[in-house]
Amino acid sequence: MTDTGSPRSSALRRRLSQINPVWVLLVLLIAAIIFMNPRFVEPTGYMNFLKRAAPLAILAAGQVYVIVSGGFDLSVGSLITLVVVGSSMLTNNDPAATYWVIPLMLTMGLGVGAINGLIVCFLRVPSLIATLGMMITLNGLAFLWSGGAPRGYLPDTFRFFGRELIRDVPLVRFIPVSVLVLIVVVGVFAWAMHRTNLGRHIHAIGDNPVAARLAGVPVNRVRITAFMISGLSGAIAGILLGGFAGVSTDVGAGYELQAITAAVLGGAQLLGGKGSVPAAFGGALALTAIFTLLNFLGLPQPVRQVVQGLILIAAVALAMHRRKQTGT
Amino acid sequence: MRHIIVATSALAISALPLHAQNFNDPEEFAKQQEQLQAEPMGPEGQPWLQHIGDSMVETADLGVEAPATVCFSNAGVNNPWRVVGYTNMTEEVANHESIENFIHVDAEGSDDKQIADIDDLLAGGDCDVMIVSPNTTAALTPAVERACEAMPVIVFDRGVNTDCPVTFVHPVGGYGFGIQGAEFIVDNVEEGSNVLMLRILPGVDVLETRYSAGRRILDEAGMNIVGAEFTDGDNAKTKSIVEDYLQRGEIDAVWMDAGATAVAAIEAFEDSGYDIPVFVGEDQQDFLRKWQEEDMTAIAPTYPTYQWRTAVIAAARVIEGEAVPGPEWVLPQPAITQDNLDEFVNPAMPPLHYAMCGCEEMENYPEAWGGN
Amino acid sequence: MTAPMIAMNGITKSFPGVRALSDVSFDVRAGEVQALVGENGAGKSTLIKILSGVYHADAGEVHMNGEAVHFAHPVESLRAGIAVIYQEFSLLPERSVAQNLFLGREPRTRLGLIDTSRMRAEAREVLSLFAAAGHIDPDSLVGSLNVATQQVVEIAKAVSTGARVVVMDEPTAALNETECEELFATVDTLRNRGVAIIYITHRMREIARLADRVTVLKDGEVAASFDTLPSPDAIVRAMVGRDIEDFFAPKAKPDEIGDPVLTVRGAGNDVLRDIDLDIRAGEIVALAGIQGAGRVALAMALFGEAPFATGDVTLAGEAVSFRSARAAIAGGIGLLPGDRKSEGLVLMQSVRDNGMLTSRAFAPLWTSDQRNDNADTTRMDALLDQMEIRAASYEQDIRALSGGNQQKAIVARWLSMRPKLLIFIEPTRGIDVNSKAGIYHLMRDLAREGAGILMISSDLPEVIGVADRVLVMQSGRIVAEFPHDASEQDIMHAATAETEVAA
Amino acid sequence: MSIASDTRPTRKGFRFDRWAPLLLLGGAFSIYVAVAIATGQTQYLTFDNLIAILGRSIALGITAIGQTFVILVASIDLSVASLISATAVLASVVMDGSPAMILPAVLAAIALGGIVGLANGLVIIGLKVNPLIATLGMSLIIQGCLSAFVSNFAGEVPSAFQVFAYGEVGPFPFALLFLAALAVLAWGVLRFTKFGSDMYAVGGNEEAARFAGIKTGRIVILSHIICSVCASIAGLYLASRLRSGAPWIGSDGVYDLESIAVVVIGGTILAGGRGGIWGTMAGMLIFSLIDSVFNIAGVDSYAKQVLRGVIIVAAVAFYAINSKRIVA
Repeated sequence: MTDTGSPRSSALRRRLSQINPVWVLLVLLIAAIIFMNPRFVEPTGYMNFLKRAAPLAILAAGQVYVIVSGGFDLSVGSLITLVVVGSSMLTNNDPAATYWVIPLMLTMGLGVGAINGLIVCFLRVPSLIATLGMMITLNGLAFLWSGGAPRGYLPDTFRFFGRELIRDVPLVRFIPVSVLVLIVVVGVFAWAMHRTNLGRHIHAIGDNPVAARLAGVPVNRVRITAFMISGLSGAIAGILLGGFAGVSTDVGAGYELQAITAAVLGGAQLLGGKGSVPAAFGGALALTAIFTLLNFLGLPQPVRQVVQGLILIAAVALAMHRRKQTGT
Repeated sequence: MRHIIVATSALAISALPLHAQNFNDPEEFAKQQEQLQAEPMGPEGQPWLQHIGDSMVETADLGVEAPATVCFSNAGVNNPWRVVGYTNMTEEVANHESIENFIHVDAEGSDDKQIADIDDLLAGGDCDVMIVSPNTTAALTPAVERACEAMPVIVFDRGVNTDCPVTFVHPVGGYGFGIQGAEFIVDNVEEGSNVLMLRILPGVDVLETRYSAGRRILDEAGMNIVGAEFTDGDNAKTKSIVEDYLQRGEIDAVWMDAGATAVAAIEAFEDSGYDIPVFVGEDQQDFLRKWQEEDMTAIAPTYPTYQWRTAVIAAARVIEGEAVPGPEWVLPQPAITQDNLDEFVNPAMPPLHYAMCGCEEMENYPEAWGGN
Repeated sequence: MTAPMIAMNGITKSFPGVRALSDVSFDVRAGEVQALVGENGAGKSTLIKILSGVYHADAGEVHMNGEAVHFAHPVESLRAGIAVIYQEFSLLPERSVAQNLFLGREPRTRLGLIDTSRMRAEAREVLSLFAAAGHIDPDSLVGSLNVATQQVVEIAKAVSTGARVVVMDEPTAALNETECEELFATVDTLRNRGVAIIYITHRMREIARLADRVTVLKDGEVAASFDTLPSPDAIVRAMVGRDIEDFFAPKAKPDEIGDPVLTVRGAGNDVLRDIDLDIRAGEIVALAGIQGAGRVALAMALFGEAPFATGDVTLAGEAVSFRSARAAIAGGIGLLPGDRKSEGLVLMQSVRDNGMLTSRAFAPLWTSDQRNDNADTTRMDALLDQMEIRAASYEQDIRALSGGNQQKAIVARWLSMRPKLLIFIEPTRGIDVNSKAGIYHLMRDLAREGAGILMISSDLPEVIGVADRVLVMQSGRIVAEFPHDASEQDIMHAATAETEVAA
Repeated sequence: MSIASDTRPTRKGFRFDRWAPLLLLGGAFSIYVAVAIATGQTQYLTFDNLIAILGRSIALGITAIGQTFVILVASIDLSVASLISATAVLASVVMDGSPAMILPAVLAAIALGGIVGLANGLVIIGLKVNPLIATLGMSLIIQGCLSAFVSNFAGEVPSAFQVFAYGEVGPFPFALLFLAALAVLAWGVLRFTKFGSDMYAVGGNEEAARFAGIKTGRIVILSHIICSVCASIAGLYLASRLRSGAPWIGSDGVYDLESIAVVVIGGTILAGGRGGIWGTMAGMLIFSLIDSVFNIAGVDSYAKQVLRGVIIVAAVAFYAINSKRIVA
């Protein structure tokens, strides 16, 4: 091979270089999983995978909003805990309660996001610290509310979204409800991020907040909205996780960093200005695929941590390298 | 692809433990096996007052006078087991007029903080007796030693590496827990059956001993152990792990080193369309209810929360100058079986309530424990 | 004749896809000011970066005092005595003047620790060389000084390194007329001390005032080199290949000027006092004045960023009181900020997104970004075409564009809003000569379409060339008004004269 | 020139942010005294008790000193908690009860800190990876490697080494004096050395620092090495205090997030270039006082968490609320 490729091959190369590497990574990981476990191609295999990835993917899609707007949201993990614990307190195994508890929890997610946004916008506390404080506070609130351990069961109506399947679907045999939720949420979030004025403004305020303000962008409203969307994603993820796995006290812990990791794997730029919801979704699937693969390989937890750390650093280093090469 | 596998396996091999601690002590195993069978001394039906073995410690000469201040350095109330236990404790305190003041400091799961807490209590707490529930055995030993120099100390749950406390309150122990569950599996499935072992975390002594005892019995009985996985006590992860195993083959029995995620594991069978196999859980209400509803073949070994009551009782006896079982107060460690399941299931109690609490007769039951 | 202090011979430098410099030769002698002029992109910055060791030439040599030198890093050139003063200040606002002056080369005690007392004394000594800096306290934080004083500190920093060559890259960009005079005096001081000065500028007046020799770069080559001071026309011809005649757009004809768009009566706040102001449809009004006279404060007050506390403002016949930029925009005011990169552009977004930013800001958040009441993508693309913005695609990130094209995209942003009043702050700062003319004509076109335009500029020829009317501010007040044919002297006088203190 | 201009000039105006940490500390101390008096527990106001409070957070203080260095250069270090665990385990395994091995163990621990800091710095500078991601990845790698080898307390610290944590000099614990000495040393480095001055320059304006001939990459790397070495000293202290090292002691103490919170409460800004050691020490004391107030007042541990979250946000808002800077 020589360096002087034909024009067609160089055009192809350029198009290839525009593909977000997260998709390449995801395809490789899925191929490896199928190689290790051929039954992954059956609906039970990949639907279980998607079901498992759903909460993280939704969180990552919400986190992208905050990251592109220039901040971080560390409070979503604790928010999940609060949603699960709070729902169990409020429903207490009463199936009818679901119909007001779920809207209430979604509202609570929006409310927590709004408070995060207000603290950042008006008290001028950097979001890293503001949402760290919120993380500690929400965790404490979850314990305070429940007295240390959740005091109710989650009724099956509540758990429907995280646990049930829709059977007899052509082609795929069955679809978990959570996968439907995932598709709808990611779809709506992607639309709002990449096809609406809101999405453009989130990019703008993460890119240059002063210029955005002087151009008339309602910076505070947009920033608060970004945090509210992240809070909403936390509440939805909490409802799915509570549905999938039932009540426990430490559900949600660590999800905030995984969500940031997934968004970064998808190429979101920390400190704002660039990022994509579909790519964050890809990042979340890739992260889940890594965990699944390591699980199939039977590797102990410590090795998983090491691999996760290495991939995280490598992904960002690669992104920086590409950015430098393309000169942008 | 092959490179990746080779590289990762190399990583895995290089990750073999450097220092395997001795959590497989045949002597201790035998001792606990014996204690499980032993007839406890003390009032029947009140296991928190009973003790295995008859050695006693006199406390009249410790110089504490009623009424007195009891200080409690708590490792934390960061899981439902400790929440139930701590409720037992505060309710028990109300039963003792000799305890005038009860000061509680919470280390929130940090060794460093617990050491600082004990130092704070020694410096300014005006304590007469101290109860310590150590976060870890080794780390808290020096702090407890210093406390011993100042006042009588009672330790419970995890121990310390010193015999200076008046007594160390604990149930039979981890080997006992492991034995009860594994023997139940051996009795209920055929030789060579597939057993999945689910564990919470590596390295925690009480959990490691449960596993080593369980493993020993299952191995000796010729069971096929398909895997031993860590779940981090995370429901979602537990469910995922069990689902993955079910994709690969059948499972005849599940052994768990703690019951917190038992219901999630059961749901994995349900949701994947399998029958629920023989199960080892723990005495949490959600598991007991599921067991009753689904008519499962199951057992719930316990690590009873009533030991939190016993610690207060021991402190009160020290104040009153009565003898206490010591230097170790070994409490009985009953398991919940099909025979007595109905006694312990109580739909009024919260899902994560530990049924073996010995608290049913207490004054504020069930409200104080979150029941209704 | 002694060897030049710096001689650069046959310098060639290429970047991927671009030849930035080809065979450029250039020299400067001790005790002279060599002006380096050229449009943006002509290669001035690249040449300086090669001199200071930021870049390495592909071919050619640099001689210093007759000896060949190779600087691998800016530090090496600094050690050799070449100090570069960049447009963006390289001062640390949170550190003291002394700490800034000796940044990276602090005097040490025998123990290797920083000798703070010596540092303070030496700082005072260096500052006393400059008439404008005698009063600066070496312990005060740089962030608490005004921009002009910071500029002096910046130059003092270069001098204190014992530099024998000082490169100044558009040093007057942020300065007003009086401050410029102070700077020129400072440059004279340097020249008299035998320092070789390379002075990069766009402004003919500065060349006339300061330069001993002039070198003009165009498209990476030396277009002309003058050993004596040439006429401004000669320089412009060398730079752009055409005459200065059609540089400015024609002034408004009387019938083009309509009713008042903006009326301000007795307005004031912390900074501004007794502001009376009228701007009519179709006219361009320039605000002149020295730095700190309140010109930007007036713009920000009109734009709602730092609102008036007292007085009445009428916009197109309606009484208004804007408390935020957003409210002002909604009311029909637009503003092009003075610092494009930090206040105007969202650099990582596309050219089209930058153009549509404001129209989208006034559409509902949850509606499509493709069209709104004020703009849609097709019309925006047409507008960008019409303004002759040079970009590979309007999807391209705007940061890759030249300053002039970036500025046009911001103008497009406001065009789609059809503002009644448009405020331009330093509209041509850092923009090359060709693009400047384009911006001036755009401003005139806007006025003809019925907008009132307020321009703030520190470039007096620009003020006189563009404005139909000139207002002069001093100490937060408007102190004088001139018709379009005012002279630079009149304006300078009004801007700096002592005013009577109001009783 | 008048005489007045020759005398030492006074700084014009009251620099609020310089005094804010002291104000906060004073506030925290007043609350402590008020609570002790209000609850009638004046025994908590003795000298012994104040010393006990000062000694509460030695490990946090040592870590926070290191964290101050990296935050001043506009970086951040999330790997300190894992590193603390790793060095504590390493030291206690190397010593294994033998006094002769103290020196090698201490050197090994500090060397490990140095290597980790160097690696962090190289990844951040060389690969241009965002420091948050780089050190988060590093944290996962360290924790993974560590848990692969040990899962419980490992090794033993000889009693001679326990002097570090338990020894006393007159009425003062040795560790407290050590912390004070370390703080003075750090202050001296920041105030009187070229390195310290360069750090402020790099954090304040990286480009200006580079053009002033400062090797900015080297400064950032060196700051990371200092941070990691401080963390390894904190690990040694904990090994001495706990008599052994375990792989969870760092993460249980939440030293990563708490050290950042302490630094920020102490008035060092996350954007870099402003702040100092004494603010950090004030921040550490504020944390200790808050803990003690909670203990004296018998605040329920869940409410404690809620309050702690609120206090972190409120303290940072105390500085930030008047700033004009837009944060995200």
